[in-house]
Amino acid sequence: MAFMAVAIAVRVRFFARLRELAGNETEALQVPPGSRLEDVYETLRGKHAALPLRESVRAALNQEFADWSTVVQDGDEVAFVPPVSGGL
Amino acid sequence: MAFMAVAIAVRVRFFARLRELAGNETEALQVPPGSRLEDVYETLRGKHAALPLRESVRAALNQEFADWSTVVQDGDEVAFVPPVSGGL
Amino acid sequence: MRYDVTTGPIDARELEAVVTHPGAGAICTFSGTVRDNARGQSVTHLDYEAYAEMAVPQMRKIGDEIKQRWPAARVAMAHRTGKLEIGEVSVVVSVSCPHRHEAFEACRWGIDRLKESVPIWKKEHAADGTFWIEGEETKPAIG
Amino acid sequence: MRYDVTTGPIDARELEAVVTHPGAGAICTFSGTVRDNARGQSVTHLDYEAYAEMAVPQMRKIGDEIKQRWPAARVAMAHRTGKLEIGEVSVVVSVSCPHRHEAFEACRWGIDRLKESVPIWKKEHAADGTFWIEGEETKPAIG
Repeated sequence: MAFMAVAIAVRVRFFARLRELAGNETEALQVPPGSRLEDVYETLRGKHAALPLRESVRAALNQEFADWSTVVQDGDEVAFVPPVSGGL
Repeated sequence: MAFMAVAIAVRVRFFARLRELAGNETEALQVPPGSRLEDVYETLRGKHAALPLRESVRAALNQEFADWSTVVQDGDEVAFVPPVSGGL
Repeated sequence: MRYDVTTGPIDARELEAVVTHPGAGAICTFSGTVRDNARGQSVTHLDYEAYAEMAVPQMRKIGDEIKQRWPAARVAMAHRTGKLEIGEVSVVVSVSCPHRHEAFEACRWGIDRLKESVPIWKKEHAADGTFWIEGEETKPAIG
Repeated sequence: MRYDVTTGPIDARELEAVVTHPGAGAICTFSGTVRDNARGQSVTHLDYEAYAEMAVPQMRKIGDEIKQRWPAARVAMAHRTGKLEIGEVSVVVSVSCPHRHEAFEACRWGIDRLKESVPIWKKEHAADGTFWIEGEETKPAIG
């Protein structure tokens, strides 16, 4: 019996100032199949109004930096991070 | 009573391959007043035939590198050294 | 090779012990320490936050890039997270090479890349407030 | 500032402790180690000989020159003499600065100058004989 997913589940992580603005470090999210990273982020901006515009944010997919146009898959770990500032 | 020195005393030090070629690490030497470093070295080459030509040697006077034309004074420490190779 | 994100003090000598070997003649070790000032303001302490599961692979990627550019290099890196006091070491990059100029170049390239691409963030507690540092920008912290 | 010529092992962390301070953000430490090969020959060990009474003032002069070029720098240097085995550290130069690029540049300048102007010589015990290294030249040893 064929089965058509109506939503896929991703695990969202926020870091640093984005974590503070989202009010959350980790979040489970359902999005429609075919959603891109930019769609995931805009969905989250709808829930957390304090999140900044995408221009000042980078996305990572499964622990690698990724383009905003990348399509997410069920079970992916998605992270949204500000410009990095480690080192000294 | 005026006194005219007929010789001044310098302490000579050799290092590294020059030390091996001279067969000596330290040597007391009398030279005429007005002697320059080059004169001191040539005097020493007369005593130690294995010492190389001045071109491959540097002179130091009282623990500072010095020109070959510098005149030595009584009590000076004179050193003759090969090109340095410390570090790694 | 060794790549660590750690909450404890970093021992630069341990990283040097990882990179040294009989064919190496030169080890360049860079340590970043917490300065008592920034933007003309006095700093009291820092907090570093890392996406550790991603930071360690990103460090490994930098080490692999170094070995592509300087094939004889060996590399170790560590970054500390949590609260750091003035003078404490936040990051160490150590690189060995047969010769000194390549050791300097590879080490410098390593810390430059780390500052661009490893997901770690600095929160600065200063006389004029608490700020997140984001690349070249400074933004007030909320929490 | 600290400038040493020593027959014992060099502890790079001690030199770093000398240069670190609350205004420093970056420490670059260069260590030279004894390689197991040179000129395509295997090396068994080295002897370093110093004109110590002159070498220490020459190191201090390099430190002073660094502080003229990079006024916020702090500098420490040590060179070991006597017999050194493969992998042992012969020289350490450590420089702190407020920012990283100047720390790299000042440290590299320091080791480059040391190799030009500090009266220390390397005698290489290799598979093909024993040699004094004189600048870029290799000359058979007598003693």
